[in-house]
Amino acid sequence: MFDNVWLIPLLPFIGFLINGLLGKRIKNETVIGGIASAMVLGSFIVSCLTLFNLLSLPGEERQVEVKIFSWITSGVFNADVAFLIDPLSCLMIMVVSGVGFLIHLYSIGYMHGEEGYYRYFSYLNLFTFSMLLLVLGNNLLLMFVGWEGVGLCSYLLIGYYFHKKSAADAGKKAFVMNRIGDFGFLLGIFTLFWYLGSSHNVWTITFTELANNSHLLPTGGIVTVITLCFFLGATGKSAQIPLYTWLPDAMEGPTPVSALIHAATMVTAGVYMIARMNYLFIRSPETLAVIAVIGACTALFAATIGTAQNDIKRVLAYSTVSQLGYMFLAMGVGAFGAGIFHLMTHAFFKACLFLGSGAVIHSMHGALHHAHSNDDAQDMRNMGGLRSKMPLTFITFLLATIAISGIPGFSGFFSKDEILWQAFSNPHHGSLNFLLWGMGALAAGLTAFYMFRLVFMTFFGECRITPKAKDHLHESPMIIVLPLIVLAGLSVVGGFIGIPKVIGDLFGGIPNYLEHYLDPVFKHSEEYMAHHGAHTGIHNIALEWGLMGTSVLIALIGITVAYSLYVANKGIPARFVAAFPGLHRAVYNKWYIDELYDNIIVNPCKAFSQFLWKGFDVIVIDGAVNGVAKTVMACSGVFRLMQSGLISNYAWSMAFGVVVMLSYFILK
Amino acid sequence: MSYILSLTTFLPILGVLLLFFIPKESKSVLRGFTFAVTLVTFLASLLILFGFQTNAEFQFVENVPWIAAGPFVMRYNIGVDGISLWLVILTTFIMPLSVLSTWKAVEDKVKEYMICLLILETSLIGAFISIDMFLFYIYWELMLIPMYFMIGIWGGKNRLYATMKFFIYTMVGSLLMLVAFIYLYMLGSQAGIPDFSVLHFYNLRIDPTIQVWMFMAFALAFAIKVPMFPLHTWLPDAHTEAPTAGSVILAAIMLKMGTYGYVRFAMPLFPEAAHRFAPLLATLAVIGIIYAALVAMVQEDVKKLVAYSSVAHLGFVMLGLFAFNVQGMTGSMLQMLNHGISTGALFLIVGFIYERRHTRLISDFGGLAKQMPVFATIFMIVTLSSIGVPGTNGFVGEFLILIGGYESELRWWAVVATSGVIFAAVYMLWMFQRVMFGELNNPKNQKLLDLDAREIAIMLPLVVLIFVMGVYPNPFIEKMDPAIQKLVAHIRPASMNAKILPAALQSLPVGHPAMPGHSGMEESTAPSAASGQLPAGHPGIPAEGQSSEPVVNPHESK
Amino acid sequence: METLFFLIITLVAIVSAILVITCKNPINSALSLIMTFFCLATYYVMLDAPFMAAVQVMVYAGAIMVLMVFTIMLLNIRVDASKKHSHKLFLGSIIGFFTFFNIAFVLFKSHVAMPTGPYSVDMIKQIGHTELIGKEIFTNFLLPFEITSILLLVAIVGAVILAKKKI
Amino acid sequence: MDMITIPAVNFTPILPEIFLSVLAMFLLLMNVFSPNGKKTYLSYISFIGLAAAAVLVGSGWGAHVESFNGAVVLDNFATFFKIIFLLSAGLAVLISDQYMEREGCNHGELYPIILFTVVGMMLMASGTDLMTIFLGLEVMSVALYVLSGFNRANRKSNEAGIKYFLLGSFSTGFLLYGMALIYGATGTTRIAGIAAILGQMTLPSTNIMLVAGMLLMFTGFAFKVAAAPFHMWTPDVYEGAPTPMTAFMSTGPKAAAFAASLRLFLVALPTLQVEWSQLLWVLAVLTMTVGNITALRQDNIKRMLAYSSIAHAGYCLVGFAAGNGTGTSAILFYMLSYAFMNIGAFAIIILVAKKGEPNGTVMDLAGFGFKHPVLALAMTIFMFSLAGVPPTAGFIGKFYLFSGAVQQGYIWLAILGVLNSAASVYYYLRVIVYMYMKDPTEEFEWTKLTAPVALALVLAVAGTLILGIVPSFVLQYAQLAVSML
Amino acid sequence: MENLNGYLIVSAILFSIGTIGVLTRKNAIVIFMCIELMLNAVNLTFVALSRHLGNLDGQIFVFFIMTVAAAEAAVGLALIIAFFNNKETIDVDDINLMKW
Repeated sequence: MFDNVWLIPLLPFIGFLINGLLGKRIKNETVIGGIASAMVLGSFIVSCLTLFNLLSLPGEERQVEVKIFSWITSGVFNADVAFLIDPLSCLMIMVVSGVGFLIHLYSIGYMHGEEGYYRYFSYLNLFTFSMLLLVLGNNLLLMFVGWEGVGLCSYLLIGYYFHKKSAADAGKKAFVMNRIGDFGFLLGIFTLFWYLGSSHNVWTITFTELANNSHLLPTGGIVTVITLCFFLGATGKSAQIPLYTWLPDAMEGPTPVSALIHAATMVTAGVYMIARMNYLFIRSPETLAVIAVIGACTALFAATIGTAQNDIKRVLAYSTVSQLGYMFLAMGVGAFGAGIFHLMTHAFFKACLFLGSGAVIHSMHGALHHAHSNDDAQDMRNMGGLRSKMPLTFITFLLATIAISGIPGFSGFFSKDEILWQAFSNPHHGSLNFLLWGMGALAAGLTAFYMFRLVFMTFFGECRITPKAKDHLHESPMIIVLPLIVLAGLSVVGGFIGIPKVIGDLFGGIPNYLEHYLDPVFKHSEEYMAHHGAHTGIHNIALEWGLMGTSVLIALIGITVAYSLYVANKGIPARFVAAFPGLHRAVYNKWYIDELYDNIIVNPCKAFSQFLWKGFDVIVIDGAVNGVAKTVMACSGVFRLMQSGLISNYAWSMAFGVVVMLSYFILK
Repeated sequence: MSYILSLTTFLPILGVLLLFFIPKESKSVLRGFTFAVTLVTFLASLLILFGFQTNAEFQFVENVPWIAAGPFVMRYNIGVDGISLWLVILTTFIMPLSVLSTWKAVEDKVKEYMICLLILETSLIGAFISIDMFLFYIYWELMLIPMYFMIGIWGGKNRLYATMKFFIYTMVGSLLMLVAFIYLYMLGSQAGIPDFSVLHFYNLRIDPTIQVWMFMAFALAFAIKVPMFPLHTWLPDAHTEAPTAGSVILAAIMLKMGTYGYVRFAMPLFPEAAHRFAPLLATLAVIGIIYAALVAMVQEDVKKLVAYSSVAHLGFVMLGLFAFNVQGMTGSMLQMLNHGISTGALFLIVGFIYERRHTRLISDFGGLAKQMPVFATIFMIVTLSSIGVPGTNGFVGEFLILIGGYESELRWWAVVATSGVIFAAVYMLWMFQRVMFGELNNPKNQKLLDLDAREIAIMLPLVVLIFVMGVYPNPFIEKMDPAIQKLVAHIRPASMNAKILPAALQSLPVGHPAMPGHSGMEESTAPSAASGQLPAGHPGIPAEGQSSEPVVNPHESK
Repeated sequence: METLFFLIITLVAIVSAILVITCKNPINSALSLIMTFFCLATYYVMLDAPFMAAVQVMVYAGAIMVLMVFTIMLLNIRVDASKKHSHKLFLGSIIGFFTFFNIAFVLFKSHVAMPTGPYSVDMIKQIGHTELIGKEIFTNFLLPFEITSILLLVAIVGAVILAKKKI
Repeated sequence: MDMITIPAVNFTPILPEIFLSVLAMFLLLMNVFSPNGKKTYLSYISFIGLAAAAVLVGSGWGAHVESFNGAVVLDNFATFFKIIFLLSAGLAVLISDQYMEREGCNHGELYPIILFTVVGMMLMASGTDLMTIFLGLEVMSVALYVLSGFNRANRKSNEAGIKYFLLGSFSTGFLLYGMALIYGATGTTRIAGIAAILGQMTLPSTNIMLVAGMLLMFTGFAFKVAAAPFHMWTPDVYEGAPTPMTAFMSTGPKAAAFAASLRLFLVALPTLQVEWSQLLWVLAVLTMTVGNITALRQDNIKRMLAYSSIAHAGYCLVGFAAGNGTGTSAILFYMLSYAFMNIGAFAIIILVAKKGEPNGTVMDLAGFGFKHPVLALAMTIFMFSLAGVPPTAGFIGKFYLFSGAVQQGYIWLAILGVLNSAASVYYYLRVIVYMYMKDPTEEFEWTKLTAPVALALVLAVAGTLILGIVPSFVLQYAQLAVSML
Repeated sequence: MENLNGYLIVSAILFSIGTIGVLTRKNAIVIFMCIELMLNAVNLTFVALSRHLGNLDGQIFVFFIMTVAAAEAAVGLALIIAFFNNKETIDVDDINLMKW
C-alpha cells in the first residue's frame, strides 16, 4: 500500500536533474518553472495518497517502514535507505510538499527575468528532495543526509546572487553555522550508537528500534549528553540563541527562498528532530529545561530586535526566530503535539507573510526601476499607503498578520495559546513555568506590535515612495497573488484542526483532531510522563480561560500601541528614539551580536591560524629541517678546511691516528 | 589468467620501451601513445577487479624465486587482496586522467615527462601488489626517482629545494625502515621463516620491547609518507612546485603508500607495539587534522591550501586505522580512495586555472562562476566532496572513521576530530567563494574560456565516481571487508594480551638472535630477555584466539 | 766488553740520526744518514749476519745514498738562511715521542716467541751466513725473489717515464 | 758442498701474473718500435691481454693450490679478487686512450705500468705470506706512484705523484714495523703459521706485541683503502692524477688492500676478532662520516668522487667490522659493483672535461641531460647506484653490507651507515640536478665518443644494472669465495 | 749476546727519530731520507728478531726491504726531479696546489 512512497522524494530529484543538466538549453522560463512545480505537485499528490492510506489504518499500526536499498554495512554498523511512514512524517511531507508547491508557483512569477532561472529551480527542487528525505528517513544517518542536504541547498540558494559579496558571505555563514550544528548532531549519533551498542549490545540507529529500546536508557547522565548534542544540532539548524545570526543574513537570497527555507520547512527541521526523538528527550529533564529556557529567551530576544528593524524581510526573519523560540518552548515543556501544531500553522502564515512582502518588494522594485532611483526596495520607510495600490496583497497580508499575532479564531491563536497554556501548566521545571509563560506572553505582545507596525508602515499612511515611481506601483500578476490567497485561507482555517479541548467542547465537542492524530508517535513519552506523574499539574478550566484572555488582551494592547505610534501620531517614534538613543541603536544593531561573534571567535581564529602557519609551520618545523641541513653543511665546511693540502699535515694526522690507536689498545 | 598482475605492472615499462622509438618532436603522438598505454593498463586492472573473489586470501599470486644468496632468500612474490585491490585500481584509474591533463601543461621535453609518468605508474602498482617485503622496498624507493625528476625538471620556481627536500626526507625514513627490515628478517630466519614474504612474518611472535623499536622505524618511514603532523612540511613545497600531473599523482596515490604501509606492515607485524603507540599516533593525527585545517584557512596559494587539506584528510585516515575496529578500518580504506579522487580532482582544477592564468594566488581570481559556469559546477561538486557533504564520497568515509574511532578507545580523539568537519567546510568554502563568487572585476579573468571537451572528459569520471561512491559505496566495502575482518582479528587480540597478561608472560620472547656477547661499543637495544629458541621448522606459536595454522597462501611453491 | 762496544755504536747511531733531521743543509743530513747506515752495518755484524752488513753497506750506503746526493747536487738547492728548514717542530716531536713511548711500552710488556728456528748461531758461523741465506732464498722464498725483479723493472720504467727530458 | 736442490714448483697459482708480466714486457718492446703517433693499438692489445688473463683466471675457479711452500695460494677468494682487478684495469685501459690523446702526453709506457699494477694486486690477493703480500703491495704502490705522476706537463699530476709517494712510503714504514712485531710475536711470516701459533696461544689478546703488530699493519692497509685518519691523501691524489688513472686507482688497489687485509685478519688473526672488530667499528663510522660530510660541499667533481670513494671504503669497513660470512661476501660483491659504477662515472667525466681540465666542476655539467641524453642517462644510473637507490648494484651491495652488520648485532653501526648513505644522496643528486634541472651556461664542444670509451660505458652500465636486478649468481660466487677462506 | 731488547729499543728510537724527521722537515728529499731511516730501523728489528728466533726469515725479509727501498728511491727521486722541473722548489709547503 505504501510501495509508491519512494516517489515522494524521487520526483523533486528528477526535477533537479532535468533543470540542472538541461536547464541551460531550455531557455523558456515557463517550461522550467512548470517542470519544477509539476514535480513538487506530483510529490504532494502522492503524500496526500499516503496520508489517506495511513488514516485508513487503525490507530496503533500507523507506523510502516519501506526499505529501498542497504546503503552502508560495515562490521556492526549498518545503515540503509528506508522510509518511515507515521503520522508525524505524513504531516511534515504534507506541509513541505504543499507549501513547497505554492512557493514554486509563486517563484515562476517572482523570478521572471532572472538570468540564472534554471539554476534557481533546480536548487529549489534539490531542496525539496533533501527536506523530504530528512522527514521520511527511518534512521538517524538518512535524516543527517537530508539535514546536510538542506543546509547545502540553503547555501546555494542564499548565494544565488553570487556576484553580490554580501550574498556569498551570507551563504557561507549559513553553511558554517549549520555545520557547527551538524557537529553536535554527529556527536549525538555517535554517543547514542556507542552507548546503546557497548552497554546493551543494541547496534542500531533506526528510530523504531531506538523507540523500542529507549527503556534501556537511564534517566539523566549519558542521555542528557546525547540529547544536548542533538539540541546543539537543532539550534544550528533552527536558528536558536547561540547560532541564530545566520537567519537574518539569509534574507540576501530571493524572497521565495526565504519563504520556503527560512520560514516554512528547513528551520523547522530542528523541531521535527526533537519531536521524532521525543522518547529520548523526555528521559532527561535537564535538557528539556534547557530547551524550554532557550526557546523562551529566543522568542523574547528576537521579538525585541524585530521591533526596531526597517527592512521588511529582516522583521519577518526575526519574527521567524521568535516563533521558532515558541516551538522549542513547547518541546521544552513536553508538549510535542502543540509544538508540531504551531509548526504547521506557522508554516502557513509565515509563508504567506514572506510571499506578501515579496509581492510588495517585487512591485516596489519594478516602480523604483522605472523611476531609475536606487532607493532600497525593501526599506519600509520608502513604502506606505500601498493598500490602495495592492488591495489583494494587503488583504492576504492582513489576514496572516492577524493569525500570527494570536487574535482568537485564527490559527495562530490556537497554536500559540496552546503552547502558553502547556508552558504554564506543566510541572516539570517547578517554578520555572511561570517565568516561561511570562516571557512567552510578553513575546506574543511584541509580536503583535511589530507585525502591525509593519502593516501600518507599508500599507497605511501616505505613500513615501519617490514621487516619480508612485504611479508605477501596481498589483502583482495573478500567479503571485494566487498562492497568497491559498496560504491566507490556510492560515485562517488551519487552526481549527487542533482546537484545544477547552474551546472545543464550548462549541459542541469538536475534538482536537491533531492531538488525536499525533498520539501514536508520542505514546512512548506519554507513558513515560504518566509513569513519572507529569500531568498532575493544575487542571482547572477557569485558569485556562483566564490565561487565554490575558494573552488575547496583550495582543490587542500591542496592536493599539502600534496603531497609535505609526498611524495616529507619527511623531512619537522619533521622540522615543531621541529619548533613548543608546537603547534604540543597540536594538537596531541586533544587540551587536554579530560583531561579538566576529571578535570572540572568527578574528582570533584567523590570527591563531596565521600564527600557526607563519610561526610554527615555517619557522619551527621548517626551521628544524633546514637547520639540520645547515649544521651538516657547516661541519662539512670545517672538515673541508682540515684538508690543508700540506703533506706534513697529512703525515701528522696519520701518525696521530697510529698513536691514538696504539695507546688505546695498550691502556685497555 | 594468473600473470595478469605482472602484466599490469610491467605494461607501462613496455610503453616506455616503445616510446623511445617515437621522435621527440611529434608531441601529440607521444601524448596519445602514453594515454593509450595507461588506458590499456587500466583495462588490465579491471580484469583483476572482475576476477577478484571477495575473500580474505591473496589472489593472482605469482611466486618466482629471484635472489637467493647468503642468508637472504627473496622471491618475486606478488598478489592482491581486499586491501590492496582498490588502491591498484585507483592508481590505474588516476594515471590516464593525469596523462590527459598534460596536453597543454607540458610543452618542452614531453618524451622524458611521459617516461617518468609510466615508470612512476609501474613502481606504484608494484609497491601495492608486492607481498615480498624486499620487493616492496625496491618499488617503494623506485617511485621516488620519477617523481624527483618530474618536480625537479618541470616544476615551479624554487623546485630544486622542494624536490631535494622531498627526496631526502622520504629517503631517510625509508632507510631506517630498511635496517628494521633486515633485523626482522634475522628474527624470522631464526624462527624458521624461509623467505621475505610478509604473510609468514604475520605470525612471528616478536618480543614486545623489540617490537617497539621496530614499529618506530616502520612508523617513522610511513609517517613521513602519510604525511603525519610534524613531518608534513615537505608536502606543501612539493605540491606548489610540482607540475599538475605530478602533484595529482603525488596527492592521489603516493600519499596512500604511507597509510597502506601502516595497514600492511607496521600494524600486523607488530600488534602490541601498534596498540602501545595508538594514543600517540592518534594524537598526532588529530593535531594534524585541526592544525592543517587552520593553516589551510590562511593560505594565499590555492595549491598549498589543497596540500594542507590533504594533510587533514589523511589525519582522518590515520585516526580510522588506529581505531582497530572494522568500521574504522573500512572507513580509512574508503577515505583513501575518496581522498585520491577528490584531491586528485582538486589539483586538476587548480591545474586548469593555472594553465589559463599562470598564477595560483587566490587574490588574482574572483567571480569566475559567471565566466566559467561549467567549471564552477564541477569545482563546486569537488569542493563538496572534499568537505564531506552527505551524498558525496567524502562523507561515507569520514562518517565510518568517526563512528569507528568513537567506538574504540580513541573516543575523545574522535570528538576533537569531528570538529575538523567544521574547519574543512570553513577553509574550502572561503577559498571557493574568493575564487568563484564576488565581482568579476579583474580584466584578465573576463577573457577566460570555460572548460573545453578534453578537460570535461577528465573531470567527468571523477564527478561520477564522487556520486557513485557517495550514494552506493557497498560494492567497494564488500570487496575489502573480509580482508579487513582478518586484519582486525589479527591485531585485536594483541591489545587484550598487552593489557591483561604482563608482556613477558604472554608472548614467548622468540626470535631474539643469540649474538656473541659484544662489548659496549654496540649499544643496540637487543634486550637481555632470555632468548627461548623456537623449533626451527615451526613458524612461531600463533597468539591465542587466532586461527592456529598461519595463513600460507595455498599455491606458494616452496 | 761486548756491551760497551754496543753502547758506543748505539750512541753514534742515535747522534747521527738526530743530525739527519736537524742540520740545515741536505748534504750534511745525507752524510749523517750514511753514518747511521754504517752503524747499522756494524750491528748486523754483531748479530752474526755478516752478509746483511755487506748488503746494507753496498745497497743503502752505496747505491741509494749516492743517488740521493746526486739528486741534491743536480737540483743544487741553495740553502738560504732566511727560510726555515723545518716547521711544526713542537707537534712533530710530540708525536715522535709518543710513538717511541708506545713502542717501548709494547716491547717491554711483550714476550717474544721461543727460538724454534733451525739455524743456531754456531751453525751460521760454521757453514757461512751467505750460503745459508742463499739456500733459504732459493728454496723457501723463491717467489718473493722473483717479484723483486718485477718491482725493479717497474721502478726503472717509472723513473724513465717521469724524469727523462723528452720522450 | 751439496748442490741446492730447488724443490718442484707448481706455477698454476701465479700463471696469470706471469702471463701479464710477459705481455707488459712485450708491450714495452712494441712501444719502442712503434712510431710516435700511433699508440692506440697498444691499448687494444693490453685490453685483449687482460681479457685473456681473465679467462685464464676464470678457469682456475674452484681449485685450491698452495705453492712456493706457502708463499702464494690459488683459491676462490683470490680468483674472485683477480677478476675484479682485471675488470677495473680493463675498463681503465679502455677509457685512458682518448684521455691521453687529448692531453697529448706520450702514453706508450702507460699500459705496461697498468699491467704491472695488476700483477702487484694479484700477488697481494693470492699471497699467503707476509713477504708476498708486502712485495705485491710495493709493486702496486710503485706503479701507482708512476701512474699518478704520469702527466709530467701538468703540475697537479706532479703534485699528486709526490704526495702519494711520500705518504705511501711513510705508511709502508708503519706496515713493515707491524709485520716485524707480528714476526717477533709468532716467529714465522707464513699466514698459516701465524694462525697455528695463535691457536695454541692461551690468551692472544693479552699479548700486546701481537695486538700492536696487528694495529700497525692495519694502518698500512687503512692508508691504501683510505680509511678515516689515513684518508687525507686521497682527494688531492685523485684530483691531481689523470682521470683514467684516478678511476683505476679508486677501484683496483682499494680492492687489493681489502683482499690482503681480509685474508690477514680472517685467516691469520681470527682469535683477535674482538679487538679488530671494535677498531673497525670506529674506523668505519669515522670514514663514512668524514667522507660523506666533506663531499657535500665539493664543487670539483673529481674531488667529490674522491670523497665518495672514502665513504664507500667506510661502507666496506662496516662489512669488515661485521666479520661474518655475509659481511665479507658483501665486501667482495661491493668492490665488484663499485668498480663498475665508479669507472663508469669517471668515463663520463672524461668525455665532459676539456683539455687540461681547467676546473672540472659540477657546474660544467649544467644542461648535459638534454644535450647528450644517453650519456646523461648513464651518469644518472651511476649516480643513483653510488647513492644506493634500489634497482642498482649499489643498493644490493649496501643492503648486504648493513645486513651483515645487523646479523652480527651492530644495529647502531647499520643505522649510522644508513644515515650516512642518506646524506650521500644529496651530493650525488646535485650532479643530476645540474645535468637535468639547470640550463647550460656555455656550449659543449662535443668530444667524440670513441669506440673504446663507448664499450667501457656499455660494460659499466650493464654491470651496474645486472648486479642490481639479478645479483644472485654473483652473490653466490662471493659466498663461495668467502666460505673457502 | 742476549741483549735483544737493547736492539729493539735502538730501532724504536731510530724509528721515532725518522717519524719526527718526516713530520718536521720541509725539504722533500730530506723527508725521503727520514723514511729511509725508518725503514732501516725496521730492518734492524727484523735482523735482531731473526737472530733471536733462530730462523733466517727475518733477514731475508730485510733483503727484500732493501730492494724495495731502492726501487722507491728511484721512482721517488724521479718524481721529485719532475716536480722540480715544473716549480723550481721541492719545499713541502709549496706543494699545496690542491686543497679543500
